[in-house]
Amino acid sequence: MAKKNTSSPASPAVQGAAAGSSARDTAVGYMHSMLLQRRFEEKAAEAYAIGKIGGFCHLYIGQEAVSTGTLSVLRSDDYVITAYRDHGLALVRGMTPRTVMAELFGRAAGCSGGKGGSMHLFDRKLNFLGGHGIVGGHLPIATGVGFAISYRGGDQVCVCFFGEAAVNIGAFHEALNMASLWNLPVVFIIENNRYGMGTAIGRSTAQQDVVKRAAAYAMIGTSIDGQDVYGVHDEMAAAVERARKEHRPTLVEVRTTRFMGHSMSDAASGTYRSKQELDESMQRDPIQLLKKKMLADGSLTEEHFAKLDEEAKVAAQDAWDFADAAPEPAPEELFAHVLSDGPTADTAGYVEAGR
Amino acid sequence: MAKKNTSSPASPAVQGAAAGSSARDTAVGYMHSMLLQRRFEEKAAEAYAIGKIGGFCHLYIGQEAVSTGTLSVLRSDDYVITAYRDHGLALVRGMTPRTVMAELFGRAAGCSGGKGGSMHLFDRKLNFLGGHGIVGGHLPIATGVGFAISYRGGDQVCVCFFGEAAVNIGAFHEALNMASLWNLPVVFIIENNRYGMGTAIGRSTAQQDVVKRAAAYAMIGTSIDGQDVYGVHDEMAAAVERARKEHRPTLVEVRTTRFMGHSMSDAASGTYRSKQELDESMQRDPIQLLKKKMLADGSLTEEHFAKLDEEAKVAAQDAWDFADAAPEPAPEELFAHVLSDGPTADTAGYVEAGR
Amino acid sequence: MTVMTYRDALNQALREELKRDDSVFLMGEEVAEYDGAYKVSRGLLDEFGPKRIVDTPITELGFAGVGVGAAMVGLRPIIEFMTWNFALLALDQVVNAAAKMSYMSNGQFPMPMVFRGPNGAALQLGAQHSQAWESWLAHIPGLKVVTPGTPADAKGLLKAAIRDNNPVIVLEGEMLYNTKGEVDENPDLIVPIGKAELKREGDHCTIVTFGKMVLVALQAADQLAKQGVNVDVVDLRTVRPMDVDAIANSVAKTNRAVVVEEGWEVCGIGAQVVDYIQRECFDDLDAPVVRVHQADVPMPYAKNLEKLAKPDAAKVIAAVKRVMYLGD
Amino acid sequence: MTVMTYRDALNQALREELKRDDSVFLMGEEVAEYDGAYKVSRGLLDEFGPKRIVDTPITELGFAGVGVGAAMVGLRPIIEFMTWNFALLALDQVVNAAAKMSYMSNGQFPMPMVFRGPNGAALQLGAQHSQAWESWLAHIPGLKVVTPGTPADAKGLLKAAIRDNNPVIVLEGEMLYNTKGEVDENPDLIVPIGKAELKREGDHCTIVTFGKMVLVALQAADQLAKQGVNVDVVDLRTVRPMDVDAIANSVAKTNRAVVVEEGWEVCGIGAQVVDYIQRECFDDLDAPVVRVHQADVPMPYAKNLEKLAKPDAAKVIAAVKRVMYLGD
Ligand SMILES: Cc1ncc(C[n+]2csc(CCOP(=O)(O)OP(=O)(O)O)c2C)c(N)n1
Ligand SMILES: Cc1ncc(C[n+]2csc(CCOP(=O)(O)OP(=O)(O)O)c2C)c(N)n1
Ligand SMILES: [Mg+2]
Ligand SMILES: [Mg+2]
Repeated sequence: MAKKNTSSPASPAVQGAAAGSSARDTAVGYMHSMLLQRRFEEKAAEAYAIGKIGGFCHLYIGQEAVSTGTLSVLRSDDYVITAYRDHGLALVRGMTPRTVMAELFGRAAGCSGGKGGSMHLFDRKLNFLGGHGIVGGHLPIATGVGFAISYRGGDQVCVCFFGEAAVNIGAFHEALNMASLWNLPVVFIIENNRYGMGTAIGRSTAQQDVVKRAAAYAMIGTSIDGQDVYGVHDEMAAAVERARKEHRPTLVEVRTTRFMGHSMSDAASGTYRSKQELDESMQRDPIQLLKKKMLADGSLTEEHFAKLDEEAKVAAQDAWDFADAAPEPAPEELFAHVLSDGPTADTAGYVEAGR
Repeated sequence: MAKKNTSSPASPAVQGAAAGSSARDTAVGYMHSMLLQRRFEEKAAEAYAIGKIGGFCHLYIGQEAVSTGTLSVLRSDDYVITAYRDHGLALVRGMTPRTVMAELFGRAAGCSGGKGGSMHLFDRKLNFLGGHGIVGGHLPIATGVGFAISYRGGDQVCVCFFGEAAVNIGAFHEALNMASLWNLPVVFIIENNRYGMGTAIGRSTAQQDVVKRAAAYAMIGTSIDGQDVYGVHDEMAAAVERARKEHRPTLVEVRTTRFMGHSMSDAASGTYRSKQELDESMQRDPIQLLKKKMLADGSLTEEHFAKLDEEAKVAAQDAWDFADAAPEPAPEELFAHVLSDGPTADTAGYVEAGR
Repeated sequence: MTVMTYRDALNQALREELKRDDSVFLMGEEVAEYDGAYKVSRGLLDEFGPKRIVDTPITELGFAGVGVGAAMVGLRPIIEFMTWNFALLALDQVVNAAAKMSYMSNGQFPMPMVFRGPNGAALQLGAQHSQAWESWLAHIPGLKVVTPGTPADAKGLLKAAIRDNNPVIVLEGEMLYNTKGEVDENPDLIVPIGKAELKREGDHCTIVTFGKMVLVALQAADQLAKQGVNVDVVDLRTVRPMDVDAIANSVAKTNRAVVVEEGWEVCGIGAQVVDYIQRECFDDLDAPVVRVHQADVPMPYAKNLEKLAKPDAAKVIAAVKRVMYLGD
Repeated sequence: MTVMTYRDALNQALREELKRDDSVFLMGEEVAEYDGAYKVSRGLLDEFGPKRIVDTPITELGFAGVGVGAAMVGLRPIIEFMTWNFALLALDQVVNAAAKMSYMSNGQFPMPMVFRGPNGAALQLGAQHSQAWESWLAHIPGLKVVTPGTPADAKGLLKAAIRDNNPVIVLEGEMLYNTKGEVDENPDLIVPIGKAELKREGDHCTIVTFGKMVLVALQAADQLAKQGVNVDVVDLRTVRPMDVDAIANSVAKTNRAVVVEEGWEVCGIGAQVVDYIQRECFDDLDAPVVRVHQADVPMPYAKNLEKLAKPDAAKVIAAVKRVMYLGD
């Protein structure tokens, strides 16, 4: 368990937002953070297309203000947990683009040694608790992290991200009831991008008013615009404070849009959502919204933006180059870490090829 | 599937309540129904104490107005499903005391051939769908029955009973969301006796206001006194009507008390609830409340009550005598009905004793 | 006979049975408007409408239970799990409700229903998305479990499953959906549940397998044949109830057996096959049976590790050589 | 050494480990104020308080996940399932989270936790309350699974489980809680996970068993001894990882084996034991291994049918005679 450490910035990617920094630095930090996610994932998409990344790959593009706005509020000893759409959160929390990309490439230098993959990014030192693939499965885990904080009398907070389609599954219900009943410091964040794969929220969810859903657990529920990084920051600051000081969980709905398909295997629009709907949503690109605001208030110039963007692209390319050159896991890794006390997996029954 | 049949009474036990009967007949019918449950279960407790009934045995004593009041509203082609605390509901729905007692005794003449036991009473002809042992497990099944009704365009209703402690489990959440989303004719009935085994509701459930819980599924929620059979009848009539005509589910909380322990293996009071609390609750015995009302309005005399009570006792004793004399299932029954198309269970690997 | 993909064969089976019997319906995540996550239900919404092709919320336990309830009152649900990985959440309904309802109601409530979807690993989907559940499901009395390995078996077994009056588990393979084979278009044909098929004949050794591993075993058999080793490939097709006679007949002939499965070793299907073999063919066996299965680890993501973890033709060949006491 | 019940042995193990390490806590339904549904946690609330002995709502999936989360950040949860029947609802957390977290995080998040509770049938609890899950759990890499059959093993294995840095499944027996035996009160003693124990020695046949069936096997052994048949009773104690050497050593001596388990046949623990035996002792075996297990049916309620369904000493004796080619 990481030691309490309030002085170090929450994450390199959002360091501009650390307490005491100027409003301009904060804004630049946000921009940097969102651009890094965007350019990193564009590279990941490219790598996926040519087969350098395999399996499922769920991009976060369009939702970057949620990760940036939320994690900028956290201390380094707080905990972050999310579902499979986890690249953005991992980067904002402070994983290097290299270690994330290496994981996507399935290399030993990846944050999970190449064994986790896109959906299972982990970093113990950053209290980044994954990357989970079963819809709703990590919500009780978040409640458990809250339980442990409370058990130890700590004042950390666990923030838990999931999609709007996860609210219908039993684990959501069980996790929220316990978190409220036991007064645990957890912030449950619905990233409502209105679709769970191809299913629009109205076709899966009888009650869409988040306040009423939260009330079923005697919990406070709020709903905010997820494209405005400042709005996200402010509301999350309140929810995190409520968790840290009052030990009360909150259910926060963040209204956002994924600009891509559900994963790399489906189109962004066409079948289940119209191109028009998507185009309209993309008018509210969180990066463009922040850029406009910063240009207007003079905290950014086009040149500075171009420079930041270029930096992000360079970091993404560097991550690719690193990952591409990194070695695959050694074959013995197959049986390592099944159990924590050594290679006690049953290898006796394993028939190797060619012997 | 039973054919639609609105003319036959819902159940012999509550036939007095059939449409068109006089107010007095209705009241007498209720009394008969509740007394039968009470005396039957007292006998069952006796049989359990001397080992004629095995396993778990969860008595319904104290909650009889819920079954009587609710099922008196139903048509014979409606469906009833419940948890393990199912004796009362089975009797009110029209199973004979003999067939229920024989099931508790584990005899072939039991409603489930002796294979189900106390927790698994079934009667296809009465559309009595069990008797289920996993808390919350039958709620999605009720939603499925509602789905089938709607699929066929029928106007039946499925009523589903469960305890207040079941509201915290995932299956509750999933079942109610789908029932509301798809406009299914299901009435979800929380029999709130305030305890799930030894756990008082306040120690398990963050939100106790049923209206707020129902709102999480955009469903109507109501809360009623479960000791007053008339009140139960009237509210259930409304909920059943809403399901039948408007195809909308309802979540109804019925506030009641179990006068006994959770099952035959624990005391009624002492550890998790005080004797005083129980004694107070028992002041509101549904049978006594009805009796008082009937005596007051002249629809019952003490003599008539004594006669009804005696009838119930006789029926319970007759059930015992029948069950006690009934044969056990034949040994071949062991492998019967594992599959519906004959004894295709794998018997090859079965080592018989002494061969 | 027409050549079609495994996916289309399943689609055809669904379409024919939906047409034949209007108490049949298909329910699951993304089965309707999205045409199925793996497009198995493509076009069915258009043909049969939203009453019979039903999209659900992400609530595996819940909609499995909806299927049980609908089956209790006489419908014939086909419950699709987007993948069997997620069905783990629903197993209480499969095991405690579907598999036991007939027995505990003394036959009053048979369960004419199907639970289906892709099972086992695809490519690089990682630990939580690469599970083969056949041995868990085969463990449960009250279920039947079929594991088609070819398009013809996919069609015939799915049709048989839908017509069966019991809960039938259909384990498909994501990696099989695009594979092709001859399929009989006669809508009355089914493949009987519980019957294995000898997919290839040879005297030297028996390979017992099922599901996705049928193609792997046939590949291995081809390569072995080139080396002069001829094997029987017994495709179980159904893992519960298992066609023990088919296994025993082959082993009585070859005196040697290899069992190949996709899943994990401990208490796998292969263990049960070994038990049947030693029980039925004790005196026939010239060598211990060797099993090929996934390495005893959660599935790793990295391509190279995943390949090491999965059974493949090379491992099957090595196993056959081992039971035949041949060098490489 | 003190004579105590299996229940008290478990209680003592919990008490000692709670005292030794304050990152250990116990969570489950009715574990605190009610002293445990089967009184295994009696008195612990009074001694350790509500922070460490925690009653939960009825949410098996949820509180299993709470345990996983707490273990991820360094606590050592003991999750009690009131019975393993209900744990079926929680298996996604056990399998997809607890068992895989270490592997998919490349060792960053070990899972020092215990899932425990009574497993298998008691008396006349019917189909939904009488399940033995050992073979399902043993199937899963990333778990350890222990199945104590005596008070001493109950204490020693539970202590070992709590100290282990991996998710350990402890399968207890409701029917065992009142059984008595000698237990060492030394709080430093543990029974190592993965080691079988020869509970009785004999040359004629090996009985391999575990958990509740240990007593049944010993009973059978007693009766057989009176008839001049002397058997080894190998108590596996841990079914994953399994002590294959202990099995093989015994079978090498006796040349015959019977495997006795409480659960169902198909892909049961016995199947895996048979596989190990034929693999390790192929040339030693004088007869096919015979398995004794629950009849292949959901558990019936009726007393007479339940008795027929369950393995018992008479069936074990019949099986031993069968492998020895003896008449009755
Ligand atoms: C229990 C479970 N069921 C189904 C899936 C397949 N699945 C993966 S993501 C997804 C949609 C989830 O949508 P949402 O929660 O809104 O998150 P988003 O993808 O929009 O971020 C589905 C159905 C799964 N992973 N787990
Ligand atoms: C999933 C599950 N967990 C635990 C149990 C054990 N159990 C049986 S009844 C019960 C309490 C249920 O209380 P409630 O729902 O209020 O119903 P009541 O018994 O009061 O009628 C518990 C914990 C179970 N049967 N199923
Ligand atoms: Mg979404
Ligand atoms: Mg209750």
